[in-house]
Amino acid sequence: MKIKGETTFDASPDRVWNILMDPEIISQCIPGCQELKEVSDDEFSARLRIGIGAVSGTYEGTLRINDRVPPSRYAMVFEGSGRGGFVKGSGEALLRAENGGTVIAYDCDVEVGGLIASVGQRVLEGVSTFLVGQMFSKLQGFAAQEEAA
Amino acid sequence: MKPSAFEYFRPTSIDEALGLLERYDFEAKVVAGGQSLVPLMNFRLAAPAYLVDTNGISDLSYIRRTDGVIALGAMARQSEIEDSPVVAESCPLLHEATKLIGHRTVRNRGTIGGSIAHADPSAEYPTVLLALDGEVVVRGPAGKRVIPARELFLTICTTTIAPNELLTEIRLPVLPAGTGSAFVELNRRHGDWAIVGAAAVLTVGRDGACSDARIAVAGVGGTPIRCSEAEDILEGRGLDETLFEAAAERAAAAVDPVDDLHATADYKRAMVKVFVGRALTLASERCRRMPDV
Amino acid sequence: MSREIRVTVNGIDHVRHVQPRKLLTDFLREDLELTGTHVGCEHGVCGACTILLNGQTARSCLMFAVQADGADIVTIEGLGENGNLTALQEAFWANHGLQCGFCTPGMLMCAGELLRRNAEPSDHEIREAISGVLCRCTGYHHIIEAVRDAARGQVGESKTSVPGAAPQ
Amino acid sequence: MASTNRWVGKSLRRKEDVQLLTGKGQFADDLKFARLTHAAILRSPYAHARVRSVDTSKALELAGVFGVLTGAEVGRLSRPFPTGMPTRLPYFSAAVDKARYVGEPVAIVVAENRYIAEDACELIRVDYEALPAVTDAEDASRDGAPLLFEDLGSNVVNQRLLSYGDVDHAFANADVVIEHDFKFHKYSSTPIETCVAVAQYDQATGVMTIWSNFHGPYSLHSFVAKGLNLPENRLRLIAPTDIGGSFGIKIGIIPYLTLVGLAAKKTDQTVKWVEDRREHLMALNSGAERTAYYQLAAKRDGTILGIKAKYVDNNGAYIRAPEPANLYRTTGNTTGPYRTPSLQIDANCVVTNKSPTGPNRGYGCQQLYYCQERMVDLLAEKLELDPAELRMRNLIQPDEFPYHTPSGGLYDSGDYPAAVQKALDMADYATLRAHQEEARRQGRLVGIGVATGVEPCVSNMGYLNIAFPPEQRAKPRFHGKSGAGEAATVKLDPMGQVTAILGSAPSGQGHEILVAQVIAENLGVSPDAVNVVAGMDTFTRLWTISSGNYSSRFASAGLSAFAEASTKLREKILRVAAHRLGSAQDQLRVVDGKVFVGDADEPAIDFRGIAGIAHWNPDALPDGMEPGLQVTHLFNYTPARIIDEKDRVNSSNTYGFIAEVVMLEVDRQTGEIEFLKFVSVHDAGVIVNPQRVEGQVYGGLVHGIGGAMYEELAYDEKGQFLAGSFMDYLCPTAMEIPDLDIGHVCSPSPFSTMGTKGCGEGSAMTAPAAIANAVNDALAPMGVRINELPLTPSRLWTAMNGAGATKEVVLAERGNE
Repeated sequence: MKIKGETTFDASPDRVWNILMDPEIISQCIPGCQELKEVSDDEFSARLRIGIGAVSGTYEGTLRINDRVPPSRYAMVFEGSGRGGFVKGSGEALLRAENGGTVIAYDCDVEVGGLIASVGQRVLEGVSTFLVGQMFSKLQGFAAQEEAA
Repeated sequence: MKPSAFEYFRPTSIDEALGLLERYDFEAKVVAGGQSLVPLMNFRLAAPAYLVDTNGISDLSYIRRTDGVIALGAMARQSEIEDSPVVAESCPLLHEATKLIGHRTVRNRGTIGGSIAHADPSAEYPTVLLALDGEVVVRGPAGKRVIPARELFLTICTTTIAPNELLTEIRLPVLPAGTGSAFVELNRRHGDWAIVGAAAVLTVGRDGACSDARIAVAGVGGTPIRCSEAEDILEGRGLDETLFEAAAERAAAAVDPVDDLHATADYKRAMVKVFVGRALTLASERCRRMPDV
Repeated sequence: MSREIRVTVNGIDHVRHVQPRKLLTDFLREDLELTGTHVGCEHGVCGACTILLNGQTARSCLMFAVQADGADIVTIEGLGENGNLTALQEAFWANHGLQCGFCTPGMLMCAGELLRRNAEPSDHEIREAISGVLCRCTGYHHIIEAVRDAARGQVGESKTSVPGAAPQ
Repeated sequence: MASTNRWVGKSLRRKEDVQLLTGKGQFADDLKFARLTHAAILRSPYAHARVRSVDTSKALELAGVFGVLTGAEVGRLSRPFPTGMPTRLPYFSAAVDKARYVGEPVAIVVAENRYIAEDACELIRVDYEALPAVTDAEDASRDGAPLLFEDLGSNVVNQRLLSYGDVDHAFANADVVIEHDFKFHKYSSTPIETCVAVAQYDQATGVMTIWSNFHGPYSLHSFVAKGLNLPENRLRLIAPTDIGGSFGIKIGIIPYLTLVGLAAKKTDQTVKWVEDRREHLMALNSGAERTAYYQLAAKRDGTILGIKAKYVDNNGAYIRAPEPANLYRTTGNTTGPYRTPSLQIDANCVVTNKSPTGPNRGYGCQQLYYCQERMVDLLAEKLELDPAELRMRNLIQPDEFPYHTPSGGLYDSGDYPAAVQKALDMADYATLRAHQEEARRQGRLVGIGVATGVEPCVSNMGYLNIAFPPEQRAKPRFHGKSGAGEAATVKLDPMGQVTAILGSAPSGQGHEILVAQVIAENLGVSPDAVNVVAGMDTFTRLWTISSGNYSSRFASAGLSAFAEASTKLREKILRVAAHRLGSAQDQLRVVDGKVFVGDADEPAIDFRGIAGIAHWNPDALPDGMEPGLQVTHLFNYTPARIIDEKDRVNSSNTYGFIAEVVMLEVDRQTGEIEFLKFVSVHDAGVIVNPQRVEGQVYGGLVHGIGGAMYEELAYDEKGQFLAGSFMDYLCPTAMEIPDLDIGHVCSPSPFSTMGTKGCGEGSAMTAPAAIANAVNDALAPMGVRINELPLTPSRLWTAMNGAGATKEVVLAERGNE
């Protein structure tokens, strides 16, 4: 499954970059994130509780940030698993200044495996899009705060 | 495929149910007809620790018409709605949509409240609620509140009803004379979730012009979608096929469906046009057949 | 923690203790040893587990046994009277309305409900009434014929007659 | 004996039905056992992954858990299953070191009940190392593709180039050669009863008993024994009287018989495993996907001269017996009903990270006829001939039977032109074409499809050897195979009652009533008086290596065995009676279990009296006659010969025929298909019970419609399985099926005892072809063709709107001069 899109922030690329690289903020923006621990400079371990309607599950996994080029691009690799199966993927985020703000173009290749994939395909893409949207809208909130501060 | 263990409660009153929901919050789930929740539990996609069964609450299964509104208790069974002369007469859209839900056996257990609270974007009832600008009544720790349809659905299977709230009633307006409605849907197999569903409600005034148009579609987003721009094309105009086509086209342009196993996004978008068009044609035929006010 | 439930099944009252998560299907099949109700999908699509719950068809895989507390249930074992087949069962027999017999409980329940609601169903209505039950053997034709015959009270000898029989 | 048929040919009601209609059937999950425990299987969520470790400690701590068996233990306790081809694959009943498809068993838990067993599965921690997966057979065939079995160096695990007749000559001398490629998708039969296995190991005797709805072929008994590491005479397989459908798919249960057996042995419990629907869809069995490249050479008048085809079969992660037979089961009937003199097949069996394949109603034939019948239509289009007329020109003629096909098939009997003509007449073909023309003038997309197929019945085990090249088969240590036997036991019990014992493990086809009819006919008793014992027990029944319920063999092989057995029993009954009465045997008549001498009105003796002599008083028998009245007949077909050095083999024994005419309309707006006419004509030889045949025809047809339009075991490109529920794997309901007009012609088989043939697979083989032809005909005015299945509304709409369609390539078109 491809998760691909663009989202705009009312903040400079430097600020957006700092937000994206701040585990404290990220942990508050990832939907259902219960814990995000920095294992090393580039690697984080996470526990997420994701719930959509009656369907919910706890996922544990890791996120690795690669190829950081501040404030314009980074790549990531993530994987996690839980009762509903596993999620595994990699992607890239590109930041560019535009109209005084920042546009993030993201492009992830995600594999959702196991139970959810086999019985939930009808809603999988919609749910993913929703979760990503939710995360960005929280991040945008932080960016606005920072800008105001 | 057996569900995880849970603790089971069968409250006999709304207050008792609310007490349980307050106590267990996110860990609790309400089961009404169980036709969507129990499959999820059997697959272990859903594993609530506490199950609050509202089938023991006796005063939630009414169907009443009062003051231009049909009020349905959340536990009104779909088969009761299907068989209800009140619904057939006062809300033909609900009647027509009901017959498209699954199969009779599913409708015997399934409830209108369960379907709306479950908020499957392909389901009929959320689409009807949105098309008719209905509202739902929920009870919670702070008492009763009324949520208009447009503020109810957030995304797939997610509504603005809080975990400690209970949906108790669905209210649908009785539409004026001169109104025709239609619910049509496309599925690969009878009784399945709609690939695309379309509800249309048209009211024609004495002057022959459309005084009110409502269009909602199912299956092409995270929630049912109201097609306001398409409605604008129709309102205040004399209805004809050309106009319907323009409205249907506008509806299709406004949705952003995704690919799934059964249909591509492009196909779904095209089918929004086809089925909105069909719903409009059918609805307008029906409103013309209605006797003059 | 198990709970006590009281159910009437095929006219017999039972009091049993069940775990809340026990599906009604499993309760009927295991606790009451009524194995005529079949399990085909456990997610409410195939219809093989259909029973009558307080007079209406219901999928017993989509209910927990605890939810049936106080209910009056009829399973396929309870359909006939005094050991006789019902007209519908007779019609299934005469019309070859079953092959492996696994979907048959669901078919009988749904077709029976149709005939109680509609004494003279059209073929379309018959198809619709049984469309919530999947059958992989019969291709449905003989089932539709059986329901049609039962509705018309025309249950008799097998009617099929095609050439090709035994030029020995 | 009675000279006219009193019972054969009549639509008698089934003996099976009253039990089933009253909920008293005995299916595998209904059997009762003392102290039963329940298993759940933990399965790989990865399409391809190394299993680094499996930690079962938390699961074992859970109250109510008796034990866990992991894949690694399976590797130690078991031996790999035999593979019916030169390449050996390490196939075990669970993932030993690598998981190769989503749903492959990784561990099995035994617990007090299924609920707890599933709880325990959630507590097992498996450390997987995900590996790149490959799902497409052609991708998997390419260099550099991820390898499922590194040691083999390739995912193409069996490959044969089969040539029959002078195909080069045919193509060199053709007026026209057309080329087209096709994709046939992965789907199943999904019987409503899933698989069930109950295993019990007796430490004292070393006997493993497994009750299951496995219905044969019982040649696979030896596979299970090998998997269990047991001598075959310590493995007892028992099937209950009722099996809730299979259509071939349940043959895929064999690894589970092993896995559950090993779990029972390890935990020393009686262990039951009931496959759930998700497991069934994800991991049991399916028909093979096929990508096919076809070339067809013909004369300008439409005479087909030769076919060259390349099959690339996607057999999933392991080659599970009887695979790779999807490639080879059809060998004898590859040319279908046509007089095609030459043929070349490049057959490729490829492993990928999908679930393993196996027999699925029609086994190999739906893939074959879908491609071939599309080619015939494309040829008709090319030559501007009517597709029905083109078929008529190429059909084998009635005076050519028994007919030898170039690939070794020996078609027993048939009148193909009569059957096709009957289908055309029933459909009123000329009128349909006129209606179509009228509809097209109105801008409607109406199409007519014709398809024919030869229906192979009763597989000859000899075809299994095609997987081996001739030079390997010629080696002295090579064990060739042949035969298509079946066993039947008929007894006159001590008080004169008749009992018949099946070896065919029926799954709903009505074997009991058919056997009763045949025995009633031969013995002169009422079918009601015959007790037919269904089910199977490999310890106590007499069975042949090919016994079982598959390849449409019962009406042909099974009834032949019973006809022979009951004839032998009649002989003995009459000999005893003649001896007792002092009459000549040919003076005796039997009516309703009573023996009459000459024209006498009063019986001279009845079966009870005869049984009294044979069982209770053998001293009164003719000299040298064995006591008792029990006959077991082992029937075999003489044409079930071993493969020859030129790869020719008569892959089946009796061959039925199907002709179908379909008219349908495609909704231009939505791509939905509406059937306007569906005619299906069958030649199943002599029909013992017409209603049973009709039931098979309807069932096969709806399965064919399911395959053509609805059913697909879909995967994503990473190998994730997407159709794990009946919400996404769409079986047609009563609302989706057309009205069907069925017709019959009867060409008695000279090889079966009563002239019967099989009819169990039937339209499942041809309906996809007929529907695809009709859809393509409907879309022809738009210049659109579709070479993929299933024909979903979305796919048709996409094709009509400019993508997803293909054009055939005309390779060569030469003048005659």
